[in-house]
Amino acid sequence: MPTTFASQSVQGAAATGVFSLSWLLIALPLFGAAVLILGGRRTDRFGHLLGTAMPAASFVIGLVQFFALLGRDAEDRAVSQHLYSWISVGSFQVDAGLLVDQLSMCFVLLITGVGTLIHIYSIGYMAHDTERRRFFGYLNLFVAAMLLLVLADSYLVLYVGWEGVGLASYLLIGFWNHVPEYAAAAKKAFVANRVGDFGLSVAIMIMFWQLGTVSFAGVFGAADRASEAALTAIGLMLLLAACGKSAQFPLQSWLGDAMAGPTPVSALIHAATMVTAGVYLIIRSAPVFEGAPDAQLVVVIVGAITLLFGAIIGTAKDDIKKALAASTMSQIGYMILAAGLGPVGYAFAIFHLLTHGFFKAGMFLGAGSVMHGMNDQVDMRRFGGLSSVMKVTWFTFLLGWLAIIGFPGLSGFWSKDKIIEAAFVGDGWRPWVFGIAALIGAGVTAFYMTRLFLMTFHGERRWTEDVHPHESPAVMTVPLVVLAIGSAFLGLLLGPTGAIQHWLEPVVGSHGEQTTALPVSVLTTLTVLLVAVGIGLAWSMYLRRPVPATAPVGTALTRAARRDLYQDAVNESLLMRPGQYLTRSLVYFDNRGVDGAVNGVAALIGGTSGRFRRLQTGFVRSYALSMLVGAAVLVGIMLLVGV
Amino acid sequence: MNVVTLSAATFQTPSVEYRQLLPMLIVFGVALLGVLVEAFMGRTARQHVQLVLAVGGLVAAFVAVVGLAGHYGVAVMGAVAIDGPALFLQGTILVLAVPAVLAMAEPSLDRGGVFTSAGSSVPGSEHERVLTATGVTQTEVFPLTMFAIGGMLLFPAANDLLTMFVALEVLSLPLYLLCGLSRRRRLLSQEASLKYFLLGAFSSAFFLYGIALLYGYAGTVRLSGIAAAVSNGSGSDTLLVVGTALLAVGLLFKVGAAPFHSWTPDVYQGAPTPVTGFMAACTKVAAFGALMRVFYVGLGGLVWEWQPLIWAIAILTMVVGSVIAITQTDVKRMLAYSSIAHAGFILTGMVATDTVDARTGEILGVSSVLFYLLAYGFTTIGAFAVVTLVRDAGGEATHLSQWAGLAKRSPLVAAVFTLFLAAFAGIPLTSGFTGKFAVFSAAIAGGATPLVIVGVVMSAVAAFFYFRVVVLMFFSAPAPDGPAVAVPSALTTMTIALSAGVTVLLGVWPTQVLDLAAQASQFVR
Amino acid sequence: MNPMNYVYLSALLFSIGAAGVLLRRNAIVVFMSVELMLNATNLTFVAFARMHGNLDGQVIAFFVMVVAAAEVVVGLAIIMTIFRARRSASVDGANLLKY
Amino acid sequence: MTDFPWLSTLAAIPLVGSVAVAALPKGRDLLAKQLALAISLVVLVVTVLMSLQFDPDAKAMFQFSEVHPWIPQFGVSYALGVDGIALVLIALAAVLTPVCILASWHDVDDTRRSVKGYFALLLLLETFMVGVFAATDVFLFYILFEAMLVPMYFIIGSYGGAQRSYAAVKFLLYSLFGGLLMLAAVIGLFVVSDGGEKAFLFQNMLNLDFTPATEKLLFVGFFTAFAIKAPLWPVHTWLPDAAAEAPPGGAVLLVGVLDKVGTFGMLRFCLPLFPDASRWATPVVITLCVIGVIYGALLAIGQTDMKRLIAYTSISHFGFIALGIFAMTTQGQSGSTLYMVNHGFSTAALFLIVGFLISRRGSRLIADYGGVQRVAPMLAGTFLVAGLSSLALPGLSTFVSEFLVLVGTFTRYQAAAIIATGGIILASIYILLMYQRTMTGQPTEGTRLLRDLTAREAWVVAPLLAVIIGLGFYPKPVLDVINPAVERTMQQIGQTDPKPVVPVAEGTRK
Amino acid sequence: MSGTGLLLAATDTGTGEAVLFWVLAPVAVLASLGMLLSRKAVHSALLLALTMLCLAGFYLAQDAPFLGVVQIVVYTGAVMMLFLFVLMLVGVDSSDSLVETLRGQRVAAVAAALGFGALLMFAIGDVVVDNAGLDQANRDGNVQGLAALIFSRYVFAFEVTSALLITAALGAMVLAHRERIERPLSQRELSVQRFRGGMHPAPLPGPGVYARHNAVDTPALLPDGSPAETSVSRVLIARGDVRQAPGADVVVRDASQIEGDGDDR
Repeated sequence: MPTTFASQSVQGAAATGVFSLSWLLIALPLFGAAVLILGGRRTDRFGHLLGTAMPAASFVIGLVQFFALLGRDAEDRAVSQHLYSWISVGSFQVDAGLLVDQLSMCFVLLITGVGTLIHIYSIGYMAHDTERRRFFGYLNLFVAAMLLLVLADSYLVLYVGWEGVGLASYLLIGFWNHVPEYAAAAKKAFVANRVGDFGLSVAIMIMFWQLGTVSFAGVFGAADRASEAALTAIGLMLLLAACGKSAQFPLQSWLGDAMAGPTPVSALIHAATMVTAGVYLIIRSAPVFEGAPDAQLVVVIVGAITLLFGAIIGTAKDDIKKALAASTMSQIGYMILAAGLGPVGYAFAIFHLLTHGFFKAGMFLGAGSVMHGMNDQVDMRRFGGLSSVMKVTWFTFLLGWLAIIGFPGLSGFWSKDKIIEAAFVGDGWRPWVFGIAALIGAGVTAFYMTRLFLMTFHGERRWTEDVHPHESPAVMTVPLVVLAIGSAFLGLLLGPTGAIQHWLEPVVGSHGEQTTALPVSVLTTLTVLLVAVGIGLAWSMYLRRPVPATAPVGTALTRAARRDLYQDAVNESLLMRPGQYLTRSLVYFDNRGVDGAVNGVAALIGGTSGRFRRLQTGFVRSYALSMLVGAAVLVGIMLLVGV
Repeated sequence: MNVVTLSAATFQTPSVEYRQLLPMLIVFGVALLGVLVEAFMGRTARQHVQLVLAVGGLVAAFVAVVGLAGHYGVAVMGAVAIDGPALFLQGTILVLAVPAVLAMAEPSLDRGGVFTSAGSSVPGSEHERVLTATGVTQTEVFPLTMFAIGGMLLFPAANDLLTMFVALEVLSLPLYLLCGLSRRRRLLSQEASLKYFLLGAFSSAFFLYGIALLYGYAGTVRLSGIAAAVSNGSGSDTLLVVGTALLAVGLLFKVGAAPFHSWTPDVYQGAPTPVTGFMAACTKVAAFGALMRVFYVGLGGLVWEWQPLIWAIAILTMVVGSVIAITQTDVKRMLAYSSIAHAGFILTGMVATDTVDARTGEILGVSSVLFYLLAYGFTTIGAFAVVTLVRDAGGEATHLSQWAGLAKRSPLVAAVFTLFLAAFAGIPLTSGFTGKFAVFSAAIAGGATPLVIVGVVMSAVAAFFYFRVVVLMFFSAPAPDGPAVAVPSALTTMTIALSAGVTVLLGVWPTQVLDLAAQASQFVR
Repeated sequence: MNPMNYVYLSALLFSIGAAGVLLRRNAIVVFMSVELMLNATNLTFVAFARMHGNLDGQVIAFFVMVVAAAEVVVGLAIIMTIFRARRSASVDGANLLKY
Repeated sequence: MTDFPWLSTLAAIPLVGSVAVAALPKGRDLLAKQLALAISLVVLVVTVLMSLQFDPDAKAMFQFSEVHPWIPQFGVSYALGVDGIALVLIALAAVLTPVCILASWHDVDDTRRSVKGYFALLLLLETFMVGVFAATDVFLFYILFEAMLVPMYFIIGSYGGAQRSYAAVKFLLYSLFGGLLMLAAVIGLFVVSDGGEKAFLFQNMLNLDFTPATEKLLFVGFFTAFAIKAPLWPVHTWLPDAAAEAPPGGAVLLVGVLDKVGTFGMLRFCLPLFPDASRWATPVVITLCVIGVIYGALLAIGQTDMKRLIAYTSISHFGFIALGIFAMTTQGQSGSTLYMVNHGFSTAALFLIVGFLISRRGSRLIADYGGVQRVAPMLAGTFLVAGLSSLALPGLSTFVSEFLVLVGTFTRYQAAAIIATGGIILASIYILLMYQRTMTGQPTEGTRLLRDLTAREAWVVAPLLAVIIGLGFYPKPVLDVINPAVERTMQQIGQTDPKPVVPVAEGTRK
Repeated sequence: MSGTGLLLAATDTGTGEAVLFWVLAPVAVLASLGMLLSRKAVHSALLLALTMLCLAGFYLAQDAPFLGVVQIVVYTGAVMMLFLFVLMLVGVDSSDSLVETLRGQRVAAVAAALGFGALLMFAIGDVVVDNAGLDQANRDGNVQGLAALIFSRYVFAFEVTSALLITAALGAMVLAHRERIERPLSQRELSVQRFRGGMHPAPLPGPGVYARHNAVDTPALLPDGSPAETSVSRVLIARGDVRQAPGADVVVRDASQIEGDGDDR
């Protein structure tokens, strides 16, 4: 694979000026979280405002920094801030340090920008919850952790953010943990994430073992000297981490359940930001993956599988949030796929990540708005015809829908199309397999998103008796509008202009003109055609025919998709059941085996004692006998030894 | 052949080094005085006079022992060896005897004292009842005890086997009698006496036969003579080894080592508790002294032959004592088995025969055993004294179930008993630990590591039953009609306090005593 | 005749005495068996004394007799008390203390 | 002030206090509690003062050294002194004792046992804890190691739950058995040593000439004792019983500090005294540790009793600690030392909070709880933080140590480290499963009226959580104290860290 | 260790001594076996005395005249008489049943004794002795020779023996002497007691009264025809030598049935 990968200089210049405030990016939301969580009921009154102000302030700082970066040369845009020495033991030196560069800046803006919008939205969405303050506390915690994740200048600091977002996700999914299923979902998410974290841990350990360092600068600087086997191992472990965090196959099962959290959470964490951390990790680790083509191949395979997997699940879900979650999984599959392709895909992965952040967040918030109006119902078979009563929601959702299916001109079109193109780059079997997978994914995406859109906003009204849908208040709709604008135009702004590629080039490297297996124009046409087919199919199935209130039995595939392609069943039979069995048998073993052995020894001694005790019969003659025998034995021993 | 011919013409008046014999002479003298007191004093005053006499005699004898420090040598025509171990052990016996005698004289726990009002009365008879009502007691126990102590003083100092045999009998006979003189549970007491006597006589016979064979081997019973014969290699080996074995039977019987231990539990349980304490402490000291003297001085040249024997006996003794004690239900019986186990531990120290500490010249095995005996003696006397305090209507409540929740009734007694048990178990900061450390380190230095490992494992087993008692006392709910803890007179109090004090002192600050034991570790040969 | 025959005889008597202790139930007979053992020992002493040509053995035998006499007194006294309390001199009867 | 006997003072204050508390007249329970708390706070203050005088980079191996002859015949001295490792552990004990005293304020009120006795025992325990970490004489260490058993035995046996006497005896016998094996080894060490009146001084025990067989035997003796104390698999079964039956304060000191003596002993005594034997045993030990990590975690998942669950998590964590020690890298050993401290705090928090919960509901069974978060959010929240610290969430103190252990192990034993890392997944399961079952869902019949944390309880938990979070983000002060000591240990055992496979260019290490 | 003794070829003793040995030794062995096996304690005692007499003979034969005499005087004369005396006091009725009650005891005891004896024999069989003879030692007379030893080399043991003897005396006193603590009853009081007691103010019935036999072992018959248990000697009852009175239904089997308080004698 021809690359002109620039040995990136992530060891940025020391932070000065506005960049010396980088720590504030994290500290502000962290402060918010601390105040809101520790402050208790006293902060109820202003909690939501403080909670919103903090990410907003971070956003402002981020913006200022962004423009400051723009003012620099492309090569000088990486800025490091060393905070303090965190862990220092022997040669294991890890500093708490931040790295602001083009890549992290993308994320900073996405996180704080979209994050702020979602905070604002939540003010309205959570208005009636007595625990709103706590909710904002958790959200702020999330923002802080996420910012730490993307701003870290070493893998270990990244790891802190990495698990921090996992914690926030856990807390927010389980925000309504008085519902046992929600609590279970939260735990499931955390545990699945931990499996991924295992990978990240091991990856960091391999780095230290092989390279003696865990900082980005150190690792990337030494990567070209490391053996391919080591890099492959690191890469695969990083991929495992990404799979956990980004709900990629085979660790995808938690994402659907994670919809138990309040909808803004789904929008922020499980659509826009946290779940894309895996993509960030892989792209950030580009130098590692560049040295490990096998690992890259696996990344692509995982991406391809997941994008189809998610898409197929999405076609059968009736729960609007779960359908969106499946879609998220699928879209991230695209990004991972792109990230696995190497420099040819990096920029587009990030590009898609950004656009997806907008339109998917928008759609989630839209779904939240719908639920808000529909008494928190999520079954799309009970929706229908909402376009007339919730105009703003409908319109913003429309833009999101068009964006995700890749309607020409809208954001998704630019980003996804590029990924499909990139997937077709290369020689041999790969472009065909991965390119076609990406293409099919686009078609299926169009189908299920159209299905979702139509079932929700069009067709006859299938509402239950007690609902009286209404538009949401402005505090909720304004963020919707802003996100919709982003969904519409962000792609146009960044894609055709090549801005995103240029911006990221110093970090992820550049690639020359690549030849795709099929001409680009053919690919674009094919994509649009497939999308049209998908739309048409959905239109014919869900708008022309009435939607039954209960789901029909469906084909085997439908049923499988409805059950998430049996991922839970597989997990259950492969991991949970054996795990439970193992645990139970170990408990038994510990009681009877280990402890039993100890107690057995005690019982044996006791039994021996009891038996020997009986030898003391109380009869003098028995005693005399034992003495005589003893004397005889003594004499015998002495004769044996002495003569 | 060292044929000694002493014709009447050449007979010379034997030299009698009275100063060297002074401790024994004092004790025997006091015993005789005690007999006279029995004969001529009125019944009422006897108890007090006897006590004062006995304690005074013991103290005087102890002073005499202290005065002898450093004056080593053989006395009375070589019959008695006054050397470090002998003096240390004599001193040990004397200081142990004081609290033991005090406990025997305890008047207030049982009306009339510890001992029966008349040994000759039939248990359960009218005669006994009448006598008991008068509150008299058999004060002959004091001279008897003094005779026993006299025998004990001679036993480890005896330099020929005949003297040793006589000493053995002198210490044994009074003990046989004392065992049978309990005030309560007289049937048990008499049974203990009978068993002790019959088995003791039986073992004496072995001991004596051993002497006979050694005499046959060496032509003399003087330890130095035997040692010389052994080193010359003259005489029949089989006579020597069999004689050694049989001699060992008699001595091991007295120390209560398996398989010659079977009398111990029965006798310890049946005997009056203060006598049990006295026996367990002082007899053991004397017997180990004699054992060491015979084996080190007389049979030192035979060490490779008898060492395996001691190994085997030590292991067997530790195992039997520790293991069987686990299932005991009577506290005195449990302590008896514990004393068997301790005999095993001490034997472990004996294995380190000739490991001489290069720095101090001390013989590790000897000095560790000396220390252990002192430490163990005090703990034992104290523990048995505590046993006398726990009483119900039938006298001492020795069944373990009756000890449940004792800490509730009397935290102090429970705490003190726990201290003694901890010392038995070898918990640090008690004398038991220092002792164990001493013998085990001597044994390892002597190359007996496996023996130490057995010892360590058996200590763990032993800890189980010691702490079972602690659990009972502290953690169990007391039985509603359980025994009370009687308040003793100053005598028993002093016994317990002294024992506890020494137990702690030897655990925390054993330096001086260790020094003393180290200095006293060389036998006169 | 080999003077060792005395020693053989004494070993035999000693063993018979030991067997007596083990086999007889009457405490007095048990005690008599012990006495037999002591006598056997004495025979050994005397025999060895002659073989060695010194009188120590005879002196010891003499002491043994003295000791035995004292022991007999004490022993019989103890047996008497037992008998009076239990109306039996059987050693098997005295087994309240056990296990 | 350098000659001031800091350590003796530190040990003496609680000892005197213990006697004073025990000597109070009956019925003055409140006074006993206040006195005990005051004394433990004085100890804390003295500890802080002493720590301020501590110079991490000093040349001498031990600081605040006191050496007085004690039993010269056995080469035993009364010798105290601390290096960084010991200092942090003493500090741990000094912090946890007042916390436990405060936490146990009402724990023993309704038992029929003496209240003042409990607090006197806690103070006595503190004396031994300080002493055992400060002892620089192997014999003195052994003695205190054993003596520690006694107060703990009574704390469990007298003030524990329904099965207390079984648990106490089990605890004692296990420990005693290990202790006796160690005694055999201590004796052996003495015999092998050069002798002299200070034969047992740690410095004099270094670099003894052993035959390999002797060294292995002695190592096994010491190690077994420490493994039981720690406890490592498979000699762990006393811990769940003891910890579950002990009163919460006792359980905290047991698991939080006492058990650390085991791992401390491995680091301080096993490795430096027997370097060759340690290397010889490493494969076995590492295997045991890894098994322990996974085994403890799996067992924790299967528990139905909260305190037993926490005990099993500790078994898993002790596996980590020992793993780091025997990895013989600076990261591993520093990590383990830090882990000892962190685990102390996090387990303390868990035990105490669970104790608060149990004191309200009267049951240790997980099944008896549910929905606590709704009625007692503070209790649930603090419980969660403590739990997260137990599962080593980054940002909390345990993470730093656990990661150091793993990374330190990885550079030598990759497979072991990877399997042990699997423990972090299981950790998330056992903690969150317990949280889910007790704190989430709808409040049950028994938990509906549960009170939230009282002010006293909040004061107990707050410092623990503060330390947990503080050390998570800024472990440097502790690490700076530990590192020189660990480096010295590495020298003593003649080990150097493995070099990275790919050498790092100069200047890019950070 | 050297395997052989230093003492060389055994010197034969005189023929007379050999004859004496071979006559007395079987007697001694048989007598001691008899002691072991006889059912009655008294027989055992007498047989033991016989053994001791044999030993005395051996002593005399081995140049130990003093011991031989002491053996007869002290052992046979005093010790054994003491045994018999005590037997008379307590043990007339103590004829052992020879049925072994302890399981395995007999077999084990015989085996152990045989084994032990065999080991001893083996050990002694190895010995090669020089019969030095006591001629020189006894040159000034056996008694003088012994005395010289006793009062020089063994003088301390000798002195200590006195403690032993005192102990023995004291012990016998303690256990056997019954101190009278109450005032002796006067003649009058005794009479009153005797009649108040309600039991046999008159002498006990003689044996054989109203029976067909008047032998001492036949109980008298009371007027109602039942046997009068008190009419025969307790000793006979104890020995089981009591005949059944003709026509009587009750057989007296056990001494304890009639004895009340037997510890006064």
